[in-house]
Amino acid sequence: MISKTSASAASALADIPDGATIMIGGFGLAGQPVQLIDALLEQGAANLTVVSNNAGNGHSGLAALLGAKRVQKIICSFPRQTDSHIFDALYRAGEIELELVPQGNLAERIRAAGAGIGAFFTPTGFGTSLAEGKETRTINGRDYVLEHPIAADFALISAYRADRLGNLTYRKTSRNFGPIMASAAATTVVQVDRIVELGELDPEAVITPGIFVNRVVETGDRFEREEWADVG
Amino acid sequence: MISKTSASAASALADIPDGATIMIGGFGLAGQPVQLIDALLEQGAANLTVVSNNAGNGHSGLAALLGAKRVQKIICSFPRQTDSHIFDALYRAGEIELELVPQGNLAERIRAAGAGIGAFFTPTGFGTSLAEGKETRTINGRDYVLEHPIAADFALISAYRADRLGNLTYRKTSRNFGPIMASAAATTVVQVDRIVELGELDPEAVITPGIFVNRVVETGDRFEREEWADVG
Amino acid sequence: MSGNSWSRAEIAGRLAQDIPDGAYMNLGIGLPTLVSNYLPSDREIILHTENGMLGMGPEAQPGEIDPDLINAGKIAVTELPGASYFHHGDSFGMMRGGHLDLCVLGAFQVSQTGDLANWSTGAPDAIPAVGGAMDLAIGAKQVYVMMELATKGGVSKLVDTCTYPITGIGCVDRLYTDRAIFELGARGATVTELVGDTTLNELRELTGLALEYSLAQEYKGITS
Amino acid sequence: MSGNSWSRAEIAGRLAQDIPDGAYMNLGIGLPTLVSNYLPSDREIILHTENGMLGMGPEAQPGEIDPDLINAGKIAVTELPGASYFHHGDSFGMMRGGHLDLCVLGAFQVSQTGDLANWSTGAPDAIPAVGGAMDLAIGAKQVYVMMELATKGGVSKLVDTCTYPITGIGCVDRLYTDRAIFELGARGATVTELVGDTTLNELRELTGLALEYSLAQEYKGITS
Repeated sequence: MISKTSASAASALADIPDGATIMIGGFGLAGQPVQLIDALLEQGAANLTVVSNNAGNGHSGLAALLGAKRVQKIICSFPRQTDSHIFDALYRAGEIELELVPQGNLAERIRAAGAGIGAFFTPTGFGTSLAEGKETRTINGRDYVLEHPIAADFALISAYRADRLGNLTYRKTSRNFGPIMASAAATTVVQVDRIVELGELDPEAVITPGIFVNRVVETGDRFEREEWADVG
Repeated sequence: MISKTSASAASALADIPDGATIMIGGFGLAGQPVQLIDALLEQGAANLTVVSNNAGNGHSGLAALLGAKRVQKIICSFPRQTDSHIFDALYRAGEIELELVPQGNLAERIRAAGAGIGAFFTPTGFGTSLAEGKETRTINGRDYVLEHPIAADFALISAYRADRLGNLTYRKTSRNFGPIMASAAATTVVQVDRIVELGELDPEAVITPGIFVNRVVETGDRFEREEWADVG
Repeated sequence: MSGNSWSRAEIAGRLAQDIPDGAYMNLGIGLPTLVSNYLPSDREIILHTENGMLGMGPEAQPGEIDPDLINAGKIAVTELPGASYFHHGDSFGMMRGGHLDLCVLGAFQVSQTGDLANWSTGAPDAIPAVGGAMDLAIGAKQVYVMMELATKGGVSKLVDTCTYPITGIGCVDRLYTDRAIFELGARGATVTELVGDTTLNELRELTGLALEYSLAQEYKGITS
Repeated sequence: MSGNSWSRAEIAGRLAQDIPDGAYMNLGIGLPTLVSNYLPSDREIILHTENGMLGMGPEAQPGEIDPDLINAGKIAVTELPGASYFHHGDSFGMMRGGHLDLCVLGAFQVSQTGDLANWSTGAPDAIPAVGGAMDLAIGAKQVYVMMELATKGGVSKLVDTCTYPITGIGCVDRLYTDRAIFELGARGATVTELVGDTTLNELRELTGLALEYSLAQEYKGITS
């Protein structure tokens, strides 16, 4: 019987090697796999390349991973935030490499890796400094830049419900990068509030089919966490 | 107040001109927008280019449209079926143009049109006669063919439920080409069993957001049709 | 309005009048968010947020804050009936594919042919960040920019050629400012509305552009 | 088994033994569908159908036929607990992206380096149709072909170079036939199992290939 359940975040991440490329889901705090990031910090893998929309907030989560000097390169769209102090300092000191990618190109490059597309022409960024040196082409009168897939060794994402096959549902805008990152990594690890019985998820409403998921860690009901006090 | 409801299939298709490119959803009979195809036949537009996975079964629906000589070109993956007599005869007589596209490239080209991708490199078909004359490229050791988007003037699709904003859900494998075709046409017309009140569709389970839908025609409960006698 | 200029709220209010009923719209973070306060109550306008939602409602009030329900500025928002959620791949496909009727953005500079500069000041010590700016710039049937026409130092932000790093080429259709409304295009900028007692000559002097006045073109975003 | 060859059912049964527990698998229409009758009961194998479903169950029986629930061969099927549905874009992305562990296909011809010909006989008067054949050929970590080794006229379908129009280059990993099982690859075909009293020399004579025998390589499809 297939069971993708891992006993703990630690055991789910035990085999991440130094130098791995790791996608981390989330847009700001929504959908950020906080427990998995904490476990990755604990686990100790270094020289990581991280693919994530942002570059960490405050001093916890991804920011803490950066602060511990585990990340040599980050591929993201929006590192600068009001509380991205740790990234800002590393970047100014030249201690972290940044590949800045427009958000939609980031999403499409991740999607392309998951869908077996070798490269694609996108209009986003054409004529800007972020497209410098990239191949361009005019197709039917519109100008495009050629962009290549971004794949990862591991994806760490957060979802709402899972079953033992790894089928996933999400909640509201915390869905964000989860489904495409799950498709683009050799090994996808998911934290979910609750693992439900097979058959409880509506097959019409499964957002990430289990084929994209390797390991699921149950991390408990989000509504019981402090920051959720407001949700009815 | 936005309402995308059309009073009838006839009124929803009234403005389709001769020479239009029309996507028609469905895989075999599942998801085929039968009432819309019948209305298109009635409407009379000619010299159409049709984009659809198959080229009609038996003597009704798409086959009838072909039989009435309304279609000058069809872009599809699998025209030959045990009961594709009408297409077969037209093709042998040289009275219909065929662009044969591997099914996954057909789907991805439709998706590309909807997602604003100018062209993409796909591994499917490389080295085969269906890729003859097309640009190729080796990327990271794998061989790819460059394929371009397929857009349409109209998409005719079938879904299960809609609300007045055109949000759609589907049912089982009848989902097939619906969501991508809805995204790739200037005007998308949908037949659904029932139009429900705003708020009745779960926002997490909407498959086609209303932004992709222009007109919705209510065609009645599929379970009451003869061919559905078997469904409990 | 004080004499010959609008407040930011007045720019937002004026722009809101030009949003047609039934429009699918994205409001960029910052200044454009103001527009949501002035949507005409007799029109149904559907808001898109690029982090994966259509049917976004107003900002969440205390008691309705849900950490899973935020907008692109990472502010807690609400959900309206008829909303839907989707992932980032689909959300940016929706934008890139030209399905949004309208996008409203802020800017550092806009050129008279519609080039937009709003993602980077080009300062060498700045932490770079682009987010969805370049996708929004090309990702709607119509792109409107709202900004003050001049910097605090009195330098025009509507220019012949952008000096800041650009976000997109020829992508801005209309420019709403505190002094005037402009239509932009391959043939340059045209003034379509003057604020208060602002004159064409004042605008010519400020911008250094050979501006003319013309009635606004009919809105061409929404199709049936 | 009769003497030195397997029936189609026996080929399917033998192939089914090589499908590991937990595999995500697509069975091509026609002959490969037989494999679903022989899946080992102690393994959980998840079937994909390219028209948009994972977790496909057995063919529907009278009383459970649902016109909305069909497989790629347009035959009514059933849904197992844990199933999911998706559109054609996502379904073929799943295949093209290499997420399926295994795909089983039929063939007109297979070359010793794994070229596949199964979509067209090249006959000038034939109605062409390709469907998902070319996507399936490149769309799994492992591609297995099952077929009779020779045509009814006694001509080998395992060949040095395909003469029929090809479906994909170098895409077949294993070939299950009524006479033997082969591994295919850049260095040619290797016999890994002989059926009944079939000899290597018989196979060499039939195929015209310099075949050797070797133990099968370990299955490399499933990763944790």
